[in-house]
Amino acid sequence: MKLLTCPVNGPRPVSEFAYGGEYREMPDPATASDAQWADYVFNRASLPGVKKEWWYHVPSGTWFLAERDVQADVVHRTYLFGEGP
Amino acid sequence: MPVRLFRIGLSSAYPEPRMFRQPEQLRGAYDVVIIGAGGHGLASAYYLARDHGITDVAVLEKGYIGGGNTGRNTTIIRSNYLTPEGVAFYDESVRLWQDLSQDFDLNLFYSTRGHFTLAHTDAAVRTMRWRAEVNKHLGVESELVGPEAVKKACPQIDITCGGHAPVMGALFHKPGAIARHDAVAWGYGRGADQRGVEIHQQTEVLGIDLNHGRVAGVRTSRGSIATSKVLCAVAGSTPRLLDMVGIRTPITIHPLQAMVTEPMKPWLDPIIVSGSLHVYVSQSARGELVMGASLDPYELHSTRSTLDFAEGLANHMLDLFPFLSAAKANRQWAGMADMTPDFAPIMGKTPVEGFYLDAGWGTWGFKATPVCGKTMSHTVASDEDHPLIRGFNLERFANYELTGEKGAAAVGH
Amino acid sequence: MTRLPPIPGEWIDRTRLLAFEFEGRSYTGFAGDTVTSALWGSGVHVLGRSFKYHRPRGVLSFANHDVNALVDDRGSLNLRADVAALQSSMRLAAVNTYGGVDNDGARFLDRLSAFLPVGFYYKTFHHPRWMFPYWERLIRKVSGLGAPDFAAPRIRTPKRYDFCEVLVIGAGPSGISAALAAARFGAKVLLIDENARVGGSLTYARGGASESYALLQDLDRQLRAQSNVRVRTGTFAAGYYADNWVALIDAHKMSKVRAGSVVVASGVFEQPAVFRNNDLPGVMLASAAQRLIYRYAVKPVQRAVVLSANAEGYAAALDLLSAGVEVRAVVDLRTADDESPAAQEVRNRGIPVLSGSCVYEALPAPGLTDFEGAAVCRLHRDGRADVGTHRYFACDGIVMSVGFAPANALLHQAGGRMRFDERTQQYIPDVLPEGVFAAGRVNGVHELGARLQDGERAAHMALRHLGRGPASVEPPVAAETRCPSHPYPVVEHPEGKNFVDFDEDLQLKDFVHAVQEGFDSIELLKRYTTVGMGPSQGKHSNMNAVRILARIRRQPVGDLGTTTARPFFHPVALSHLAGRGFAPERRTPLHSRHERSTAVFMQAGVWMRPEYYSRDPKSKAELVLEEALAVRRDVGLIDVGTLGKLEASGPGAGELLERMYTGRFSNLKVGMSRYALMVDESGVIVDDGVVARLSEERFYFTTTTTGSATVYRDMQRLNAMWGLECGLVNLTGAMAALNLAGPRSREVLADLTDIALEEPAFPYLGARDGRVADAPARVLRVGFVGELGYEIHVPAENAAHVWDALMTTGARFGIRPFGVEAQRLLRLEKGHVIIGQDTDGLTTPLQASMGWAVKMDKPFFVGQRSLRIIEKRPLKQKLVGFALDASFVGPAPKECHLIIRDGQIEGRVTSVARSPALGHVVGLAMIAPEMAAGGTRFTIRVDGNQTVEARVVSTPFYDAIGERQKAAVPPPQREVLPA
Amino acid sequence: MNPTRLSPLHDRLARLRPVWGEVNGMVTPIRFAVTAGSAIELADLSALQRTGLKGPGAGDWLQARGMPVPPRPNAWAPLDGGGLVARLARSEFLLEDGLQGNFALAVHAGLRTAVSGVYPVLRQDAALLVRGEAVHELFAQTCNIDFSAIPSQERTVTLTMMVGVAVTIIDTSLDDKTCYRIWCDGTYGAYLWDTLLEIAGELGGGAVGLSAAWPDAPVATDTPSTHDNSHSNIQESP
Repeated sequence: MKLLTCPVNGPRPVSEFAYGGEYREMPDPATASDAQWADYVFNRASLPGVKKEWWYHVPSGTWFLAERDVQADVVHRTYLFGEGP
Repeated sequence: MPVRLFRIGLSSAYPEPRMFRQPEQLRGAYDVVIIGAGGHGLASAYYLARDHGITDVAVLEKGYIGGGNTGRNTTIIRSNYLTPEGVAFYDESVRLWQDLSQDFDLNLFYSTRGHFTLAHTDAAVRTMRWRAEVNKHLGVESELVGPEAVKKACPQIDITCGGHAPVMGALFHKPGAIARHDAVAWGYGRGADQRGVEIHQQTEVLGIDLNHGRVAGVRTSRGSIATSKVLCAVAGSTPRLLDMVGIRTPITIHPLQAMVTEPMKPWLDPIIVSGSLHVYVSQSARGELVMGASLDPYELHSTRSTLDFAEGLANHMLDLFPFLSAAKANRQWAGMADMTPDFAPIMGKTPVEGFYLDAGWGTWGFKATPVCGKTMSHTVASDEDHPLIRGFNLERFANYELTGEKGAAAVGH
Repeated sequence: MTRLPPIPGEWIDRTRLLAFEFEGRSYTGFAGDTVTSALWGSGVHVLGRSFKYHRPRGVLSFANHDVNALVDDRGSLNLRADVAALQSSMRLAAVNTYGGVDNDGARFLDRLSAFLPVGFYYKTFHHPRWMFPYWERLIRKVSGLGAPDFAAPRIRTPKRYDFCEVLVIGAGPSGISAALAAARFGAKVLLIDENARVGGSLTYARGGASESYALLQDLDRQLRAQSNVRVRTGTFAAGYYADNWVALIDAHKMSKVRAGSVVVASGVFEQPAVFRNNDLPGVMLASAAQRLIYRYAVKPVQRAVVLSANAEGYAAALDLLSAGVEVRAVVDLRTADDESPAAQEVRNRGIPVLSGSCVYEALPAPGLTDFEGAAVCRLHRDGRADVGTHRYFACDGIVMSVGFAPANALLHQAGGRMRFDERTQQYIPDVLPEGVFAAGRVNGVHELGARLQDGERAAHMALRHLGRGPASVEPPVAAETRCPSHPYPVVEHPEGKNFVDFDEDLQLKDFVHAVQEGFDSIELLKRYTTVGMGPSQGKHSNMNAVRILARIRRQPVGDLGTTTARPFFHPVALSHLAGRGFAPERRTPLHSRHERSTAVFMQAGVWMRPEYYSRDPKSKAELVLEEALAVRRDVGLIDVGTLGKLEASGPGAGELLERMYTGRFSNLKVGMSRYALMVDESGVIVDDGVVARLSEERFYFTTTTTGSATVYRDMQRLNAMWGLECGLVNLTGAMAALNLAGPRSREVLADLTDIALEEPAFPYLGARDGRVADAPARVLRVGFVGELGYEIHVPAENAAHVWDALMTTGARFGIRPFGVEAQRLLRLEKGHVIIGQDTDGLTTPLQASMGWAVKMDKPFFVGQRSLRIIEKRPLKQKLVGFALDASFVGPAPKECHLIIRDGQIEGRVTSVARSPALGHVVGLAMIAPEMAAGGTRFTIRVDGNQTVEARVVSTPFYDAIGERQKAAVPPPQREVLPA
Repeated sequence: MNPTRLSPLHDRLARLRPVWGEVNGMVTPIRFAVTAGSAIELADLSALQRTGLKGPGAGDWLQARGMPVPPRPNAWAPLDGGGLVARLARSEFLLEDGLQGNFALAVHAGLRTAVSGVYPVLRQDAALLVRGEAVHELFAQTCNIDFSAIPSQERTVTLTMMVGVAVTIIDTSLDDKTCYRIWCDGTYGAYLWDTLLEIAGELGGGAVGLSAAWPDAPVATDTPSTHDNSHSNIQESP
C-alpha cells in the first residue's frame, strides 16, 4: 500500500488519509466574472504531472499539502499549510 | 454444429480473412481524424462510413485496437439511469446493442441477464424507486422489488449480507446485459475497415494544429495530417488531448479497478450490484466471476492495481456470497476513468471549431459505445449536436445546469 | 506402485500412511505427498481433463500450474493436485468431467476440434438471433471448472501485517545466498518460498549425483544459524504493490508485508516443447520428473525419451537413470554436441543421443490415456521436422528440457522493465525500480556458482538501499556462456494437437490463424486466442506464444514487446483477501437503554439508531403513530446523539461560522441559537444544523448525522487557510444528546434541572448551561418536531443516567421513547426539510425554498458567489408542501413517486405521510416552479400506474404559527387515534 | 451528588459477569468470574479521570501550571500518581490521571473560564490497557504499525487506525512486561473491544479486571452500585 508522509505523524499507509483534492487559489468573488468563477468552481487542471494537493491524516485530524506526481504516484514533499517552500 | 464451423472445419486452408487491414502509412489528409481506436472511436468511424457516407477517415491509436477501457471494463450494459436525458440516451444504446452481433456477423455474446441494484438503506430504496419511476415513464423496464425477489432470482445470495447490511429492496432492470468487450471494438473496427476507414495502430498524437480557432491538422508519431474535423474519444487520455487545443473541463482521472476469479461452473445468472457494499459482479460464459467496485479515491493517471481494493472487494463479495470463501481471485486490473462532477459524459461540439469531444465516460462508457458512435458520427457529419446528447454539452457547467446522474452511478459500473 | 526406495532428502514421511479417494477409488499416500505425487505414485496417470477438448492430462510442470489436474474435495474449489498437500480422508474428483475422468462423456469434443477453431464462439451461434440463448445456455453448462458448494460457510482468516528490512522471495540457491548475505549485516530478513521446503532446484536437479544435496544441507544449516532470518515456506508472494508492499499467501492466511527492500529470486518456469500430443499423460517437463523422484520418491515413468536443448536435459537424464528409469534416447534439438559433464556422462553410459532432432509426435494407445511411444525426426535447417527420417521409440513417457521463462511477474508489477536477451533467449531485468532487486535465474544467471554470487550481490544492493551494508557492491556476475533456452522448441504437424497453452487447449495453428485474422500484436493475439488468460496465467504458454508470433512476423522476439503481468502470481482465495472482514459500527452511549426498551434498530451510516420501539403485538405503523401522538399530546424522548456536535471558540469563531454557513451569526445573542444552512462552492445544499452562542467567543453547533465528519474536516481546513484565531473541537462522540419534546416536557425537566425553564427566562431557541439530573448539561430549546422541546446535551458517560432520570420522572406524564420514524413524521407535519431526502446532490437553497436562511448581503460565505450566478437563472424546480383531500382513500403516494403533467415528468415527491395530527396525507415535493403556487392541483403517479390528485399548500402543515414550540399549549382538537 | 458515570464498554463488560468495583464514580470490573489466559490481558480503564486541551497556547498553559509538557509532538510524559500527559500531534494534549492524582480535574476546572489560545477538549474515550507476550501479534492482526520497531523508552504517542477506528496508542511497557494503552472515541468502544477480545481469545488471552491490570489499585470492591447491571452481576459473581 502506498505510503504518505504526514508532516506531523510521519510516514503512514495511504489508508490513514483522506484526499482533499487539488489545491486551488480562489479568485476574488467581488471582481471575478461569472465565467471565471464557474471555471474556478468546476474546471480542474487534470493534466498528468506534479500537483499540489490537500491531504488529511484522519486519526490526528491533520490537514497538509502534498506535491504529488499524479502519474507516477510519487510524493515529492509534504508540508503544513503556510509552512511550505 | 453450426454451418459456419463446418465450413471452417472442412476447408483445407483456414478460410478466415483479416478483420482489419494494417495500412502501410498515413496519408497527408483526411476528411475526419478520430483519435482513439477504442469502442467509441471505432463505432463513430463505423457509423460515419455506414450512415453518413464519410469514409475518408483515419482512426489513430497510440496502442492497439480496444486496448484501453474497452478491454478493461466489466462489460455491464444497462439503461436504468436517473435523469430523462440519461435514460433516453442509454436506452437507445441498449436498443443498438441488441442488433450488433448481426450487424457485424460477429458474436458479441450479448447476453441479457437482468440487473439488480441492491438497496441496503431506506435512502437507497428511495433512490431506487426514483430511478424505477423515471425508467418506467420513459418505457424502460425497471421496477423496485423486495428482498424476496432478489432471493428468488439469486438463491445463493445472503440477503442479510452477513448481518450488517440487510438487503431492503432492489432496482430490477430486466434488460441488463453483458457482452464480450474486446469483440465490440473488433466488430466496429472490421465494419469501419470494410467501408474504407483506415485504422492506424501504434500511432500517437503529438499535437493538434489550430488555425484561427478551428482545427487544421494533427501531428502524430508517424507524420502530420491535414484535416478540418477531429473527434477525440480517448477516455483516460482526454486531458492531454484537451491541453493540445486549450480547452478546460471538470474532468479528473481516477483508476477504476476490477478483479476476476478462476472459472467455476456457472451459477450466477443475473448481474448483482450493491452500492453501499461497493460491489458489482456478473459471471461470464467462461465461468469467471467478473467483479468491480467503486473508483479509486484519488486522482491517478495510471492503471496500477492495489491490494486494498482486492481486500475490500473480496470482503464484500463474501458478505453477499459467503460460500465463495474458497473461490480464488485470478487477476486484477485497472482502467483510467475520466470522471465528471455530475457523473454524466461531456459530448459534442466544443469552443474549438471542428474539434468534437466524446469524454467524461467515467465508469459507464462501455454500455454507451453504440449510441456514442451514432450520436457523435451525426454530430461530426452535420456539425450539429445530436438531440440525444444536448444535455451532455460542455457549457452545462458554466451555466450551472449539471445533469445529476450522481444518484444513479454512485458505484462505478 | 511406482514408489522408489527411500531417497536422502525426500519430503514424504513413510511412517505416516494416508488413505484417500480419487474418482471413487481408494488409494494411499504418505504425509508430505501432494495429491499428484500420491496418485502418480499409485500408478494413476490421468489426473484430469482439459478445459476445451476434454483430453486426458497428467503431470506437466508439477510446479503449481498444472491446471488440467484440478480436483474437488467436497466443495473446495479448483484444488491444484500438483501442490495440494495430501490429507487423509480426502474424497477427490477431477473437476469438469462428465461421468468421471477416465470415461469423460465430453471427450468426443476432441474429435470435433477441427470445428472449434480459435475464437470459434465469435463466429457463430448468433444466426438466427433467437437461437443464441439456447446456445448460450449450452455453453454455460459446459464451461467453467469446479462447482461451488453453496452450503459452504464463510471462512474468516487471521489476516495480518508484517514488517522486515529485506524481503527475499524464493529460497533457491540465489535466494538463500541473498538472505544469508543480508543477515550477516544484521538486517531483519524474511525469506519465503512457495514450496514446503527451501532449496529450489537444489531439491531436485541433482544430475544423478549428491553434491547439490550436500550444498543444500549446508545452506540450510547456515540459515538455521541466523537468528535474524525468518524463513516461511509454503508461502508465495501473490502481488507486489506500491512502496514494497507485498502480499504473502500461505495455507491459512494472507500477510501484508512492508519491506525496506525486496530481492526477487523467484527463478524460472521450465517451458514445454510444442509437438503433436505433447499433452499426453507421460509427457512432462524434466523438472517435474525430477521433483517426482527426489521430493516424493516416485518413479515418473518406466521408459523415457528425453527431449533436450540444454545441459539441464542431460542432467535430468542422469536423474532418471539413477531412479531406474530406462532412458531410450536423448533427443537434442541442437545440432552441436552438448559439452557439459552431464552430457559426457550420458554418452559414456551409452545412451543414444540424437542431436539436430525433435520429437515429431507422441504416440498414444487408442483412447489417448495410455502411451505407446515417440516418433523422432531430424530437423531441417528451417526448423521443420524431416518426416522421412522418422524413428520410433517405444516408451511410456517423454521428458522435456528445452528451456525456461523467468518468473518475473513481481518485477513487472513493481514497474520493472524487461529486455529480451538473445544470448540466453530469456527476458531479463533491464531497469528495476528503487528498492527492488533481482537475483539468480530470474536475472538470467543459471550456473549454480554464479547464482550464489548473484544472490549475495543483490543482497548487498538491497542493504545499500537501506543505507547499510558493504561500502562497495561487487559488479554483476559474468554473463552466461551457454544458452539454457532453445529459441524455437516448436514442431509443426499437419494434424495439430501440438499444444502451446494447456489451460485453454490452444494449438500451434490457433496462433497462425489468429495472426491471419489480423491479431498480430502480442496484446491482440493474447485477447483473441486467450493465451495466458487461464488459471496458470501463461506460466507455460506466454513464452512460446511470443516465439511463435515472432516467427510468423519474421521479427526478433525482442521487438514484440512484453505483455504486463498483473496480480496475482498464483490465484488467491477470497477468504484470504477478506481476512476477518471487519465492519466498524458506532453506538451512542444510550444503546443499552434502547435495547432494553426493545428498540428496532436501523443503520444510519456507521451508526445504529432506533427506528421505533416494538411492543407486541402492535405493528410498526401503529407504534410509530403512537410514538408521534405521545409527543403531540404529552411528552417523548429521542436519542439524537448521532448528530455532529462541534464547538468553535476564540476571537475568530464568529467569523468562521459567518463564512461557513449561509445565515448570519454575528448578531446572534449570547444564550440564543439559530438554524444554520451550509452549501458547497457550487451553491448546493450540503448540511444543516443549529448554532448556539454560549459566549461572545464560544459557539456550540450541530451538523447532520452523516455530515459530521466532513463538516468538521472542511472547517478545519478552511480555518487553517483563513488563519482565523479559532479553536475547533469535535464533540460528536463525547457528548450525548437527547431531545425531550412535547407539551409536558417542561414539567418533566423542571424536576431535574437547576436551569430556570419558564418564559421569558428560557425562551424558544434559547441555549443554557446547567445541570440535568446532576450531570453537567447544555440545553437548547428547539422545535424540530414542532412541540415545546429541549435538546439536552450531556457528557457521554452520564447519558444513561440522564435518560433513566428523564424516563422515571416522565413516567407520570406518559413519556415515551420515540424513534427516527416518528421523528420524520413529526418534522414533516412541520414542513421541516431533511437534507439528502428532500434535497439531492444538486439542490440549491432557492430550489429548496430556503432563501430565508441565506443572507446574500453578508460579505462572504462559501457558495455565495455561485448563488449570485444561480439566482440570475430561471429556477428549474421548487420544493413545496402538498396535501391530499381528507376524503382521499386508496394507495397513498410514496417518496420518489413522480408528478406528471401532460405526460411529462414535472417533479417528484420527496417526503410523504398521513399526518396523525391533521388526519390527512401531507408531503413535500420538488416540482416545476410554475406549478408551485399555493392551491395548484397536480397529479402524482403512484404504484400500479394509478394517479392521485394533490394540491400545493403552505408549510408548516401543523401549527403554522409555531405557537406550540414557542410555549406549551394544549394539543389540537382534531386527532386521529390509532385504530 | 455526582451522577453515575458509565463506561462506553459497560454493557459489553456486563456480559462477562465481572465483580464490579467503583472507580471515580464509574462501576468498573475488578475481576471476572472466568479468568482468561495470560498471553493477552485486556482491561477497561475508561474510569480514570481524563481531560484534553488544544490550541496554540495549550503547551505554555500546562507548563505554567507546573505540568510536564512533552518536548516533541506525539510524545508523552508521566504524571505523579500514575497518570500521564500525551501530546497529540502538535498542539493538543490528553491528560489522564492514575488512580491517585487529580491533574485532569484541575485542568478541567482551570479551563472553565476562557483562556486565550487554549481550548478545552471533553474526553469520553474508551480507554483500554492491553499487555502480554502476544500483544504484538494482536497488533499485527489489527493495526498497520510496527510497534516492535518503536523503543518504549522513547515514549512515543501513535495516532493511527486500528480495525478501521482512529486510536491513540502508547507503549507503557516496563522492563520485559509488554504493555500498551489504547484510547478511542467511546462510540466506537464496543466495536473495538469486541474485536480485540475475539482475537485476544484466539491468541490465548482475554479480559481482566482492574485488580489484575493494576494489582495495587486501592478500589472499593463490590460496592453496591446504583447500576442495576452491576447489581445483578455482583450477586451472580462468587
